[in-house]
Amino acid sequence: MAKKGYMRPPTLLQKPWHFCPGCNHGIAHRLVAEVIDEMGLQNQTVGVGSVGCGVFSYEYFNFDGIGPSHGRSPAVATGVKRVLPDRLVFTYQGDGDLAAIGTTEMVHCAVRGENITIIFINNTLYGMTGGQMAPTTLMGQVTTTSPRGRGREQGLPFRVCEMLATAEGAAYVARVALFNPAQVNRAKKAIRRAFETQMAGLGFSMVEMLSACPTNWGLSPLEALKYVEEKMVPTYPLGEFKVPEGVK
Amino acid sequence: MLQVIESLQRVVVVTGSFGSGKSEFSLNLAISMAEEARKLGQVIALADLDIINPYFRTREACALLEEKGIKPIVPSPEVLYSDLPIYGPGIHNLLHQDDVRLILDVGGDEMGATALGSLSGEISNSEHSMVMVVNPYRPFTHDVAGIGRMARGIEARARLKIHALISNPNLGPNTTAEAVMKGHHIVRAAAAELRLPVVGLLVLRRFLKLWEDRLVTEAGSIPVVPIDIHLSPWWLQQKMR
Amino acid sequence: MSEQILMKGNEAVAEAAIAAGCRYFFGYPITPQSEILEQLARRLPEVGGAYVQAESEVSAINMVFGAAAAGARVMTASSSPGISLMQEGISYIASAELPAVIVNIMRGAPGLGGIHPSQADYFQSVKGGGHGDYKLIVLAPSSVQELIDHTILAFEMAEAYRTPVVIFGDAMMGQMMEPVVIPDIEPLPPNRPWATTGMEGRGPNIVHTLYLPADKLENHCNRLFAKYSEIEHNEKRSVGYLTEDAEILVVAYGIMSRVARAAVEMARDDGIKVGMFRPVTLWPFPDNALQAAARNARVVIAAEISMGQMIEDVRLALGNRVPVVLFNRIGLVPNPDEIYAAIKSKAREVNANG
Amino acid sequence: MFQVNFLEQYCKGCGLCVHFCPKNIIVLAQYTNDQGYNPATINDMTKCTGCALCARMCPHVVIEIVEGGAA
Repeated sequence: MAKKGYMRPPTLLQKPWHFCPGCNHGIAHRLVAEVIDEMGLQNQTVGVGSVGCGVFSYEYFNFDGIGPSHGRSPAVATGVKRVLPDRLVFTYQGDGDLAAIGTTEMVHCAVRGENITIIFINNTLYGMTGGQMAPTTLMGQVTTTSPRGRGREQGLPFRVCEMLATAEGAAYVARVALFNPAQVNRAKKAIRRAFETQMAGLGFSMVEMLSACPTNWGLSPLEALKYVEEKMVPTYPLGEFKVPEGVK
Repeated sequence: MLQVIESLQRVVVVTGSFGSGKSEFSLNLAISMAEEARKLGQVIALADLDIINPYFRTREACALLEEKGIKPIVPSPEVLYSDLPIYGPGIHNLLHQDDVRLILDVGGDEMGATALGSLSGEISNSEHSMVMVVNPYRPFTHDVAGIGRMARGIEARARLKIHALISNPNLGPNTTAEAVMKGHHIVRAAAAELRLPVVGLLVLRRFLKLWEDRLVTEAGSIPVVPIDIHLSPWWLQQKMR
Repeated sequence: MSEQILMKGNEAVAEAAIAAGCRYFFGYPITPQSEILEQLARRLPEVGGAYVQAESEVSAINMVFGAAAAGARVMTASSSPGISLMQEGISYIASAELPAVIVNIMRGAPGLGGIHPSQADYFQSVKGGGHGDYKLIVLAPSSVQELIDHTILAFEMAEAYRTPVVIFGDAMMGQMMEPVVIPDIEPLPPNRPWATTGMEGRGPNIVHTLYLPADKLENHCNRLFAKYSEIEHNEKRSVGYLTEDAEILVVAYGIMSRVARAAVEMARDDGIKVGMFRPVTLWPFPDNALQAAARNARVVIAAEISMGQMIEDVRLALGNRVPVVLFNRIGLVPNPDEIYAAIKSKAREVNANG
Repeated sequence: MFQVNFLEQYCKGCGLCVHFCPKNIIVLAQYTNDQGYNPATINDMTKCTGCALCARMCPHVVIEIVEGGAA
């Protein structure tokens, strides 16, 4: 590849997304594909999807994929990884899938130090089912099931990275965002580190991506990026919460 | 069984692998003791210490024990058939009453023996014999090495020493005289390795009737003890077809 | 190991799985099946496999899903309340057409119930359990040796039909000890060109259960049911005992068939023309064989440790031709005397009606 | 000299590339693609520096950039 310039990663199949205009899922998919190609792991990867807007991830990636039930991806990935310990095994999950129905599976995957990676797309709501409140919905945020804005009675935002970083089995935990090119570059680096953590056999890794959902937020794609930067980041601070010695 | 009883101290701790026949031996032992005890004014108590596996435990034979004048030490009725890790009350007291012969039927394997650990200090201070029932037709005690591992594991968890082995070689309803003798050899070899005596060879009463002469000759100085089955229903004891 | 050995049902299932080439087990402790976990936790690392204790049965069955998708021969085991938690995953495994073996050592239910022997999960596994149109092969062994043989058979069937297979035991079968022989077989490694193992040398393999277009969904279900017809054609299994001239037929499976058989022998000694029919596969239910076994029957007794579940399949198979009555106990395995008494009383009725 | 290729039929006209282009050379076309969106396009390719910020932010992986003219 030229020093400058940009080519579509070969691991991403050439087909149109189902994602809405400006949806950050597309950026996240592309970053995962780029890292897998750069690490030369296309033939050694098993991707585990989820239920939510990321449900068709296996249709877009050009590697082996599994579509599991809602929230159970970390358990499914555990089964795959125990059988194929030398493969790159990752899950791709949204905040409803991971932080609500799949909390148990995610927590214990980290607690066991399962040598897999979770790519976690946090867009503060259930995108697929029409924008209902999620555990990650911001205080005051209006969703179809918090019509007056999320208040105390609907609970408080759930910071997954901070929690999982306390698990001894978690080796790499980072939160990144996708609201400008610099952040996108950082996000890619985090995915790379997470996958390197796994391939070095160092334990559980997770990258949370703060991700825009223009359609359900009722914002233009550009306004949605600003919303991530101005509204989400204060609640969900960016950074690496845990980095193993081996990948620093 | 009388010879076996004579070789044992006042408190008898019965251990062994899962399914070795501990509970059936404990019941048979208690029933034999009870026949003698009536003459001597002794009390026989049988405590079910099996907190690991909630099936086929001595507690299922309470009615039989009471009928024979044996005091069953089991959890209260509400939790009798639960899988809660509970054993009956009063064991501590009984350990130190000179006029009580106490049998402790312990859970299987080293896991089951763990429950003894909490009582090991008090058991050590009482006149006791700890025996390990061995059936060499059970998977983890099928050879000398396996029996040795089991014995050491039980001793470590129970924090008590095994004093003797009880040989219980059988294949349930498919037992043959040859199987008994072959198995008994393995138990004796293991005992020699462990420097422990074998104080009894257990044989199902209906089989012993058929093979008594052969087995007694084979067993030499080791008493051959007839055993009745109390915990498994008769229709399961029929020969497999 | 081809000598006789004395094993508990639960231990036997674990050893049989290893003999069948299963190297992966995912489970969660529950009485009365925990020895399966304990045994495999000890044994699988010795044979180069992995045992993972999941945080719940929900996770365990999804680990099974992942391991099966990755091409492994895999098993889980639980008991009634735990099997309830697995239903979601079982529906997905059936839909994704993954081979897997699920052992249910049943205990008294509903709710937390008790830890007593039970056969009350018949509807759950034979008629449904999870959502959607699917079937499970359900095997009902009646001895520790059969637990071994059926565990091995279950892996073969799961592999041949790419479908989950359920093995029914109960608290008594899991705990009772019987002499057995573990067959010395050399299972072939799983042959699964469709597995998600990393795509070296081929295009991507996808294991999924989502069919959004209506026509694709319909095709998928039709394909599943074509497979189920094939299973119904090939795999109905049953055992008859003294059915030839039987005017009274006792139908029972699992541990209850052992009791029923003893009761039938007692009644035969009295000269009563009674036989026993034992379904070995509960799905596919051996309806043709039952019809043949009941051809001289004037009354059929369905004996179950439930409030009456299998009896519905007995009635479906026999229609209105012969009355089908229930003998049942809950919370225990009855003594043969009780079924014997039921047979006697039916024999009197049959004779009275000439 | 760079050539920016837009996979027009995949573009959903979200405009993120338009916003993040430091040279302000990307626009949304007047016409629509098969999906009904106004696809992104560049009229004056000579001003492209090949920074690829547009491609980096494109959520639909529409943009490829090659150095040295038409590919």
